[in-house]
Amino acid sequence: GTSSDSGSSGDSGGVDKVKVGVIPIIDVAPIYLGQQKGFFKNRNIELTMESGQGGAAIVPGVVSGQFQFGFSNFTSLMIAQTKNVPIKTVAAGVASTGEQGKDFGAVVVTKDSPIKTAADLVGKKVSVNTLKNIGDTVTRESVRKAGGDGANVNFVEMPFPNMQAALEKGDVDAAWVVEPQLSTIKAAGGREVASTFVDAADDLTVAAYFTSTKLLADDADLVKRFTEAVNESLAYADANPEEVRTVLSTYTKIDAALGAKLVLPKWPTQINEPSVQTLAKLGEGDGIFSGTPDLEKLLP
Amino acid sequence: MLPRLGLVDDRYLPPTSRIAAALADETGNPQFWASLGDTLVAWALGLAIAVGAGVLAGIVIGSIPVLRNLTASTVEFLRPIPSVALIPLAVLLYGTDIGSTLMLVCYAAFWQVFVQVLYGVADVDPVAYETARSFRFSAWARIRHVLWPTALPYVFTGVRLAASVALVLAITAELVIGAPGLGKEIAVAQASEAVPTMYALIVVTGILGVLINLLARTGERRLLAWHQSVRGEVAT
Amino acid sequence: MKRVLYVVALPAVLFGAWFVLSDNSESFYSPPLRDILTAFGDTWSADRLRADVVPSLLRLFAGYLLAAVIGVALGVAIGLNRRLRATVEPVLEFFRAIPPPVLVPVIMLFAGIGDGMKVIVIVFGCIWPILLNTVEGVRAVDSVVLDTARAYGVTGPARLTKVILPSAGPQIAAGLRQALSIAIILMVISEMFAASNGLGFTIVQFQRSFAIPEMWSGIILLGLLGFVLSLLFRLAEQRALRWYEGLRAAQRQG
Amino acid sequence: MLEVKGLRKVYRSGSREVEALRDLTFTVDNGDMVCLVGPSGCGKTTLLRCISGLLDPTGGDVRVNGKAVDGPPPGMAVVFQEYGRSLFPWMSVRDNVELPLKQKKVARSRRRELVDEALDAVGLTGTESAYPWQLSGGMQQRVAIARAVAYEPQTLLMDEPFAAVDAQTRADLEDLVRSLWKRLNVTILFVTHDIDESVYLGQRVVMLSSSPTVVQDELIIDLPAERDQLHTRADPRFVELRTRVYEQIQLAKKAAR
Amino acid sequence: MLEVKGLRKVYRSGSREVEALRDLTFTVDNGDMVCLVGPSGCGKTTLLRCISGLLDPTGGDVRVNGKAVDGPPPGMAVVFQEYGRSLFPWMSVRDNVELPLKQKKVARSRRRELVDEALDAVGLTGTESAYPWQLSGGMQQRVAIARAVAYEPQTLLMDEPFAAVDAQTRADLEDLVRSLWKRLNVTILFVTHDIDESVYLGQRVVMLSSSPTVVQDELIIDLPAERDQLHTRADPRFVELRTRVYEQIQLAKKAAR
Ligand SMILES: Nc1ncnc2c1ncn2[C@@H]1O[C@H](COP(=O)(O)OP(=O)(O)OP(=O)(O)O)[C@@H](O)[C@H]1O
Ligand SMILES: Nc1ncnc2c1ncn2[C@@H]1O[C@H](COP(=O)(O)OP(=O)(O)OP(=O)(O)O)[C@@H](O)[C@H]1O
Ligand SMILES: [Mg+2]
Ligand SMILES: [Mg+2]
Repeated sequence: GTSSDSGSSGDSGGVDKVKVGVIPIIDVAPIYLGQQKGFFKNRNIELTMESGQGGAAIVPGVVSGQFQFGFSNFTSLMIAQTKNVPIKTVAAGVASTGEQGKDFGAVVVTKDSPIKTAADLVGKKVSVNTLKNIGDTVTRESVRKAGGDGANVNFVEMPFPNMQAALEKGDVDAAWVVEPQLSTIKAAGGREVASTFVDAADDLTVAAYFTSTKLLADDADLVKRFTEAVNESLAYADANPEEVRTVLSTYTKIDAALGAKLVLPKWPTQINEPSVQTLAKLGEGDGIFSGTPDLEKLLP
Repeated sequence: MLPRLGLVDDRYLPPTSRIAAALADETGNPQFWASLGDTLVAWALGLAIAVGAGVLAGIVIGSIPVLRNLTASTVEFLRPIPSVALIPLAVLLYGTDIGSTLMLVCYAAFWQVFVQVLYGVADVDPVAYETARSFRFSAWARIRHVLWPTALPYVFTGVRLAASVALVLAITAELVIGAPGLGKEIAVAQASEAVPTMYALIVVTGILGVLINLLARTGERRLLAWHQSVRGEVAT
Repeated sequence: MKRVLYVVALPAVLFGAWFVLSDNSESFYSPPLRDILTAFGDTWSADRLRADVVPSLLRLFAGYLLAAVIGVALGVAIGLNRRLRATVEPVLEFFRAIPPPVLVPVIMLFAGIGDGMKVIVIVFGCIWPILLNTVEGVRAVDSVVLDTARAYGVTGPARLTKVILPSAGPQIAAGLRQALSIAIILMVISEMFAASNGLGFTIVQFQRSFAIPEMWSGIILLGLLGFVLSLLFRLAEQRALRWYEGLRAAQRQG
Repeated sequence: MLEVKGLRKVYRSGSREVEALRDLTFTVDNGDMVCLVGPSGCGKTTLLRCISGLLDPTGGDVRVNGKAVDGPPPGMAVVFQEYGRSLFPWMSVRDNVELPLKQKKVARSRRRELVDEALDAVGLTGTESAYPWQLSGGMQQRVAIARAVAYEPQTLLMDEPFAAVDAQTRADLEDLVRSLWKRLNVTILFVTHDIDESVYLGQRVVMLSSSPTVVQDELIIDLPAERDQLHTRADPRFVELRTRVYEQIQLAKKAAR
Repeated sequence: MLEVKGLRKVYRSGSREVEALRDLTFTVDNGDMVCLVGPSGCGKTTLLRCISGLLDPTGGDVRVNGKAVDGPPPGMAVVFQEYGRSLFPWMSVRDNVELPLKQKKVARSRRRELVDEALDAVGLTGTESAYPWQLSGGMQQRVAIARAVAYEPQTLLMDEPFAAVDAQTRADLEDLVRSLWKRLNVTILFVTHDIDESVYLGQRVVMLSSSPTVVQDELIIDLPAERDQLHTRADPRFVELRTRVYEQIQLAKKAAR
């Protein structure tokens, strides 16, 4: 086998079995949609999705060859890269909409909170899903852009689903959330104070699909076919938001009413390199990386 | 006991009726049954392995003082290492299939049984043990007829502890790693803001626990009719 | 001397084997022990210990002690009363089967995100072995012993402290001991949520940032912590159960 | 006054059913010393446990000073046949003897005195700090006796209390019980399987039949109140009485066969 | 042949140190029946446990048929003083008696026979399926005896085996032991605190002093081999011998005081 004992290759009838580690959230809707539409089958790829909680769980799977591909946000990928984890991105994952107030991730506060702008977050408690990751970086940048001291924000870690309660109980002053929680909170009267992905960089590419350098060396053709299929899926998803909303119900438990209101992200097929560079610089400035991420090595 | 959950009602802690409705919904969902099956398989398999290994190791190590002394420090070192901290290792070895869940379940449940058996073996009545020795029981017979019955109540406690720890770990592993099973469903529900569904699934795990305990208690009443703790309840 | 040898012999061998076997390890996730040990020295400076290990330990102790008190008290009540046992047991089993990580969000609703929440998580997880063992231990008190106590009017608190608890002591100790390591595990789990310091938090942070040798060093530290705590526990146990150890040892040593 | 009326006890467990006591009626006046003899397994221990309120009878009545027994009556001490298991292994000999006194709220200094006296009386001075399981069988039994003696009970139930001690100690203990009885005017019900002992000790001997158990016979021991090991046992009346008891027990056993 | 030479046993636990046996020397020939008497706590149980290889002596030698004992020798059965705890509570009476036979690999049918015989001999027919804790004290003790009897040992050690049974049963059991001894030519070492019993049963009585323990005296019982409860006990020689033993024990106790 080229990459692992349990998975890929084994050209049984020319079809490659491929496992992809994903986080079961909106961001990966295109790949599910693409699977439905047969974009992968067309390229002789039999796709199985395996879910994992965040990059920390998916990266090891990809490196060890349990998954052939994975999905992770760029900050996590860059952290891994600075530790010389042998991975490389193969396709764009998801990107910010680029529109203030209409993005899929934001910092929110309660209706009657004294916090009006991002600058007011200075010295306050803000919840993020993972400390020292993309959440704090982009929030700090929003604060800086609004004229505050970005270094002086206190982050607390908690799972997204808990943020609304914590916010309303006053455990935290603000919450950095993504969809579907963002819509839920807003519907309950929450107020958005910063569209963090938009503030961080123009058309920020938030996440990407990646693989191990080993697979890339061993089976470049498979990687190429996978990239093509993903790109086709991304394009299709971007063009057909209604189908995206439908496919959500197949792998998440988001109910139809909520699904219809969600702000969908953008799914460009190109990784926006300058935006990733900006993200890298921001992360470095905030001391998230132990070195400078080598984007040459990470990006395709 | 379900109404108790409904006492504090909020959007985050929905009333029982909505949880029940979500539960009913889930029972109509084949995906749910598949997940339940996956979880139960991982649980049963992991538990069986852990109990087997725990009892064996407990009796061997517990009845041989030298071994007991030699391993004590290592056991204490390994025991508190959270199974959760082993997740990377598990993923590395088994990816996200049932294998990783199984490994974590075994690891966590093993200690529960093992420690109980150690204490059980230490509890053998010296007079009973000497009786067996004086009749020149073979080592095996001493274990079979004296050590084992004495340790049995402890084993039962161990198994009951292990059964729920195994369930807890099966679900946690699925939750964190994303291996197929109830835990994964909970994670998905959680991430999807499907709060009643999440609670419905949690309730299912609770009910599983109750059933498992019932099973253990029945077995105990059967096998421990002679024991002080059961004796008192059977006799006048 | 011999005892020290017993304590260190096997760990020394195992660590030695690990060191040798892992020396040429290329695997990203299982680096050579040499690197891990280097990382251990670099990582766990006095400052780090104060900032991360001390708060963890405080939460651990608080949770463990609370669990011990509640577990033994409840266990005695349940063990002594058959009817109570019949009614309460299913409820307890229900909660026992719910994984603490799933419960964390629920607990957060009541207890917020501070230390209180973490202590509750620890209590919730490690109370079970104590409770179960206490129940079983209390149920198994020798009938002649109970009769004697009754006949001599040893009732009320004295019955509890002088008869029931000592008699169930060995089994309660088994439960307390198991709970100790579970408490450590839950300390880590609780620090995975809404924490900003602590040993568990640090380890998870290392894991997420792919600082693998550091993560392993954290796991080793956890092991060491568990070992030291269990040593302390053993000392306490030996004091409290002197009669029992003597009883069993005296007739076994020959 | 101790009244046992129509006492019946059936042990039930699963399918096994044992009628340990069928119909027992007798009384013991306050300050009496009554010995109870009967074949092994006839229900003596069961009877004692019913009287001490540790076991609920299946039928019939037990009254102590006119009050129906439904739990251990105050001022009653019991020496159990299973002496080994009735001592608390987690307490030293001293603590074992002292605990009931503490429960009775006896002052510390008096407690000390009582414990020391009792241990001395049973010949166990010097073992105060040992644990019960460090003692020989006979010594354990004497600890159990010392515990009852130190308690200064109004009613004392003893279930084969001298089974594990040697002949000489046994004689000493018999005299101890008699002197205690006289000094404190205790009501004593004494189970034994030693016929000589029952005659030597008692004012009256109650003989039980073998299972299903009833009172086979009662015998007043009309020996002088002042007894001593040498002369009393040599007394022809003593020999006569013991033969009577012996015959009755023979009869009881025969009936059963 | 059973040889005990210079046997010494000191119990140490923490700061407490008890010299249970100081210096014991005696032998029991094959096929002999020797009774052991001595004051309570003098070390009889300790001695038996050393002989049966369950306890390592502090000094001296125990040999069975010329072989130093370092574990229970084959063909030896022990009846423990703590009969209650020596029965396995998780097994029925039948299983308790049968298990050692299984261990000895006795065939099933023969096992059945032996168990039934033994239980019948101790008067326990009908309780086969009961658990030990459902029996009276005396019945439990008889189960322990039945277990040893059914085992058909070459050497039999008995530690106050009749302490908990009534006089009549005791007499029956005494005769049972004697007939067993004669029939199977067993070597028996019999601990008792009943002086009459020791004289009635033994070919020889070994008297131990009280602690620190040595052999105080040995006495050959020159009564006819055919003994029965009525005549033997009435024999003037019997009375003479029992008085001898009694005096020696008195002496032993006095020396200790
Ligand atoms: N817990 C029990 N369950 C069932 N049967 C019992 C129980 N306890 C005693 N018995 C039965 O009751 C009968 C009387 O027992 P008990 O212990 O009262 O006899 P005893 O007169 O004290 O005999 P001994 O002199 O041998 O001690 C026996 O046949 C015994 O088997
Ligand atoms: N495990 C032990 N630890 C310490 N001392 C012990 C232990 N077992 C026995 N002894 C002591 O050894 C001495 C002899 O005890 P042993 O049981 O051999 O006496 P015994 O002759 O059998 O007495 P009895 O007739 O009362 O049964 C006693 O003083 C006792 O206190
Ligand atoms: Mg009795
Ligand atoms: Mg003895």
